[in-house]
Amino acid sequence: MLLQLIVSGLLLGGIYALLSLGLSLIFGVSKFTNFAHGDFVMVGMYMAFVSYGMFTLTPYFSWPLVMLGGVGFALLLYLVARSTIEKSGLNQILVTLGLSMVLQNTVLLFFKSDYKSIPATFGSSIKLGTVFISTEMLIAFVIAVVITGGFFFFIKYTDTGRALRAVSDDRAASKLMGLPVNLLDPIAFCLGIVLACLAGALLMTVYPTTPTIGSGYNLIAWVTVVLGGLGYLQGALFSALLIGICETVSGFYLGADLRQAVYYVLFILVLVFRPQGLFAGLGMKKVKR
Amino acid sequence: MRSFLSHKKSDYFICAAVMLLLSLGLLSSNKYTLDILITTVYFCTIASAWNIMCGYTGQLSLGHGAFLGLAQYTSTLLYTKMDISPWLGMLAGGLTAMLLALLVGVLALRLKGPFFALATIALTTILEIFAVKFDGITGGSVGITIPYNPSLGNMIFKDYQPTYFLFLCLLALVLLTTIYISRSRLGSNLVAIRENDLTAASLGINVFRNQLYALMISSFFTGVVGTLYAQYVLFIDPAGSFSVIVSEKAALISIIGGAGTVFGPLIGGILLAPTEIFLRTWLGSTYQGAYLIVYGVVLIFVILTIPNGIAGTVSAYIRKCNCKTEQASGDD
Amino acid sequence: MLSVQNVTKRFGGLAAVKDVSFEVETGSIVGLIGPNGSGKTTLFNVISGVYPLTGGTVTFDGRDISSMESSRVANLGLVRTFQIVKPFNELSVLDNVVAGAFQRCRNRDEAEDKAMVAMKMLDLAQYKDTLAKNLTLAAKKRLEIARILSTDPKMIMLDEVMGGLNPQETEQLVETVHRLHELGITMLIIEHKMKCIMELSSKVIVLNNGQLIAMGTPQAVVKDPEVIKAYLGADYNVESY
Amino acid sequence: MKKLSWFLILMLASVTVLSGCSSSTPANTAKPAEVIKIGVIQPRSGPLAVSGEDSYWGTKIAIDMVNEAGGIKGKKIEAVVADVPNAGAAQNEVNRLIQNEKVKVITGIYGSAMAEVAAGICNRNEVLYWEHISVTDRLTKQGYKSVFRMHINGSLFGEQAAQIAESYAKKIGLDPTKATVAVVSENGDFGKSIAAGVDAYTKKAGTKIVLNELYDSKTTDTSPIVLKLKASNADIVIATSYINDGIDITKKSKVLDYSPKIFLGIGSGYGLAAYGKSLEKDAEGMIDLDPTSTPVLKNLDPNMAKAVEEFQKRFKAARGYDSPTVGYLAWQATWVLLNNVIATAGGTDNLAAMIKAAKELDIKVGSLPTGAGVKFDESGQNTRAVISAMQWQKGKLVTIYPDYLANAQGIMIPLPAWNKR
Repeated sequence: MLLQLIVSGLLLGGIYALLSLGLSLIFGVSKFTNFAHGDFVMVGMYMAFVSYGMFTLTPYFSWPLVMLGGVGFALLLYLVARSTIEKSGLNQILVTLGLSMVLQNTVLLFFKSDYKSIPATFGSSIKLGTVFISTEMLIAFVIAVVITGGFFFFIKYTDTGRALRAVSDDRAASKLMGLPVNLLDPIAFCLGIVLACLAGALLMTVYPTTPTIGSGYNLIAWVTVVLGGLGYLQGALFSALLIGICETVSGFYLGADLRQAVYYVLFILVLVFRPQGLFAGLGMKKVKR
Repeated sequence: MRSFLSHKKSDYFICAAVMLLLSLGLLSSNKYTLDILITTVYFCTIASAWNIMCGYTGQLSLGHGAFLGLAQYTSTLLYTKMDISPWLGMLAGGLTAMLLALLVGVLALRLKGPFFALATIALTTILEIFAVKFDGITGGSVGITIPYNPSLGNMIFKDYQPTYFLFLCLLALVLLTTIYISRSRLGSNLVAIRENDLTAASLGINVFRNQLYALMISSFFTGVVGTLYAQYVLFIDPAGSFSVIVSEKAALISIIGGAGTVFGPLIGGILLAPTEIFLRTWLGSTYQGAYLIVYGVVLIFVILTIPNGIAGTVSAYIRKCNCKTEQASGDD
Repeated sequence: MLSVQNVTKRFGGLAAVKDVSFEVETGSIVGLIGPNGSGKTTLFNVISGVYPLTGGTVTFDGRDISSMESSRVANLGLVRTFQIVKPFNELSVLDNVVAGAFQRCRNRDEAEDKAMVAMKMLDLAQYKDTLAKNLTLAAKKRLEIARILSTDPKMIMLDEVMGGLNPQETEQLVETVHRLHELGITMLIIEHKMKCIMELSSKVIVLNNGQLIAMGTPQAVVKDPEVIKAYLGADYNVESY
Repeated sequence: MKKLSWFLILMLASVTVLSGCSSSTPANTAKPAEVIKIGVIQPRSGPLAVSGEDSYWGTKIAIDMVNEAGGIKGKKIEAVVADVPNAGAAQNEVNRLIQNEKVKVITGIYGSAMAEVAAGICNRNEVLYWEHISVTDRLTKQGYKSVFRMHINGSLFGEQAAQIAESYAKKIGLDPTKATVAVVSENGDFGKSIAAGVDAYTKKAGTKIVLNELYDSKTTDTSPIVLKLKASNADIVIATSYINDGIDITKKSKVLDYSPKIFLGIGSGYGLAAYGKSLEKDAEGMIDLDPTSTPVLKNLDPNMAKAVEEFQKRFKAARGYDSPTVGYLAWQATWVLLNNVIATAGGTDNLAAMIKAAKELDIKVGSLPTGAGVKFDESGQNTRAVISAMQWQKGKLVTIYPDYLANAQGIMIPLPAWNKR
């Protein structure tokens, strides 16, 4: 049973990783606090839904459209929030809270509040020993892993990626070194939001969506980022998996109505007693701020 | 500029004038009008209480719902289970909220910016989950209906005027406290902390302790006004009491009105609370959620263009005028 | 008044201040010089409690303040300015100074009076209602001093208050420091402008690479070969006026 | 500061004027006795808006139909609609409807918090409150005089659900006293009141409950719940869910290869069109307990059948899909309210007459599209509200229980393993 729980949790965590990586990147590079991150996941879900409705494209095929839309929304966020970058973090929170309200309710206006879902493409599962693995979740997980891998490759081995890491490491110094920080900000925003939207598209294969679904994902993303250590991209990855497992295991052993409480308590404890994150100092290379 | 530090006694005059004007509402007996006024004053009060902590020290709390809810549950349970008058329950509610604030403060006040905000959101959610879980005490997600037994001792009234009067008294109390704090050492310290905590500490200001005081005062008033509201609506449930939305609204109102000013939350509340009701009535039934879009856009607009809010901008304008006349006479 | 004994501060493996000891006698003005990165500001931060120290002890006015928080250190009467000015930007000049004055008074009128005294001493009275962010750099530096002055300090530590000022402004500020000294305030001053240090201080301490390399009268110190080597070894940046 | 104070005073004055205006205008426009005003409250924004909107259309279509048939005694019905997404809004809007719009009857609402607040205010102001969806027991247990609920309450719902479970258990040869039952419910008031009802009934019947689990309906991944069900190895599962979690529980059941002998879903989680749409053939054979949303028209009185048919057409035109249960509940409640209560009382002006008309209602079970009848008990609870078992068959919901409502035979009882479906 435990093994089953861990496997289910890992699969879930894989998708969480996508949303938290994006958040972590934006926070690292632009020092921008995005409280509307979950709403971009929601937007991603709706984009996947619309592509299915209009062209019967499942999210496995509509991702280019979702990415394109994600870039659009990233630029919208960037335009709205640009003037608050490098300024008061408080204003960033408030602006994104405002944006979150606008996004949620605009979607509500156009799509109404019904649950939107698309039919499962496979809907079956694979049995490995005593463990069942959902095909949908597995595919989503594999895609998430591939995207995450691609993302890390990009961050590590391309010039833009290196520049992003440098800015994340020390923004002021990077500016002095002549890095085009003003150009890197929108790039980080685009990457981050596109990741969130893709996560949304993948989630769409598994869960239905409503306009208000983003708030939950927003908190999960933040919890993950904080547990992983701010700006530690690998940390975000590990803690996403951890949160996934924590959700299923505590849901089973403690009661399904308490599992959110479990990781929120964990979150507060980590914030207060180990603000550097759970994995800091475990030989992890930091892409820290 | 944020004119939180008021030096003038005129604040008391403005406060009195506002209260007098608001109390004109007591002449009405239309429950809808009174409900709008009550809702307005309720949000003014919550926003003012929120402002004491967040407007002053710049720590964004999105967890005032936790204080509000805890106080509401305290007073309601005392009343429905042990038959203790809400008048005492109100105080008890305020005090439990304050105790929670003490705990939260000790744990979370060293956090800054988004992390304090996140921790407070998480706290609110945890409390909501517990309120649902321990249904033996709290009645669970179904909530608690407060039986309608109008009497002064029960703080339940047939008409809305007495309730409105109580709300007005509370608002006045919070405003006076704010004015008092703004002239006191605490206020000066808090604003210094908001501007730069390192410098503040170097002057001898204990950052942590001052913020803790502010949080406790703020949560006390939040709790008290919450219990009064519970006695007005006669119903509480976890989703409504431990709501992040309430905190967000308090923040929104304060910031649009002018966070860190005495009258900002008041202006914000008077503008936004009735607007929300009217927008919901006009747009709500035809365009779902349209009023929230308006809200969001206004919030973004205010933050980007007049981050000091209405009161902050107006008083900066006044200051500018005064400065001009001064500069005309003086050198430099 | 202030006694620093074997103070060491490490950041990770790097020692920013190594085994530094000195005394500041009551009523004196002591200069603290050294090339950039020699650990002067770190030493200030350690003494004033911004950073916890790694080793050694600091005593002020007979009390051990080694592990005290900066606000308590300030409450004991030891306050400091910052190298990069940190005024409360959105507050008026008066409110800035009142924030300091309030540490010693209970009510606002009293605090304002106290603040006005400090502001007059530093020529800030006419900017009373100006927002701190709108002041010139020179006025901001004076504001920093006025603010700490209004806390009734026994000793103040000034971190490059003359830096970036023109000669005339510098001269005025030196004047002011003299006046403060006459009020009986002990001082520890970091300064790059050698002329000011020579003029003001009775004793000079020289740091290099976090270590104390020379201590003595200003005249003796500038002739010290160790000191000259240190300054020449680094960029020669002792401003000569 | 002086300017600031003027500014404040000006603003205040304008607000006073504004609220004054809003309270005075309706008084001018209200044309007495020409229309009958009815307050309609539903959550049309916020998290409950999905079903709130469906309910709203149910009510609206009923009112439209009555109006087109000439209204009541020649007077048209005017619906005064209010969006009530939370308890605070309920306080505000119900007061507006009563004070400014002068309505004497209010009907609603999906969401128990709002129902409780609304019912309290209506009762205090001597306004008839006609509840058609909310199931919390407490609503009719406060001694309210003018509050009626057409829909079943939570504990009766649970009881009937347990009864249905029992009858199916018998059908497949399980001894009710030996069969094991697992109850999982969303932890909102809906799930909790039903869980309590199931619990009470099974205790009486001697059935053993081996798992009684609550969960948060906002939960994204339900695999721990399904694993718990699997571990409990119960014969019968009664699950109360909203849509997201309902769909996911079914999906995860398939993924984890879990099929109990009998699975009874309760609530929108298993009955909404979205359920069938997103599960497609996996929905086949799943049972939803709710008042039926597939009425058998030939069993109804011909006039009623015609009206229901008309309603179905209009609802589909308005919303784009067949009416879910809440739509029928709202429609029939409003239909009865207008045709049987207000019409009998001769309008809405006399509360006592309306209460009397309501209390005297005696409509037999099976007369309304969901199979309900109407007979209120002392507290104002309809004792003839019934639930039925519906099953997904070939992508559509059909009613399989009770027999007088059934339009199809139950299939796949007991549930076969997933690979044999």
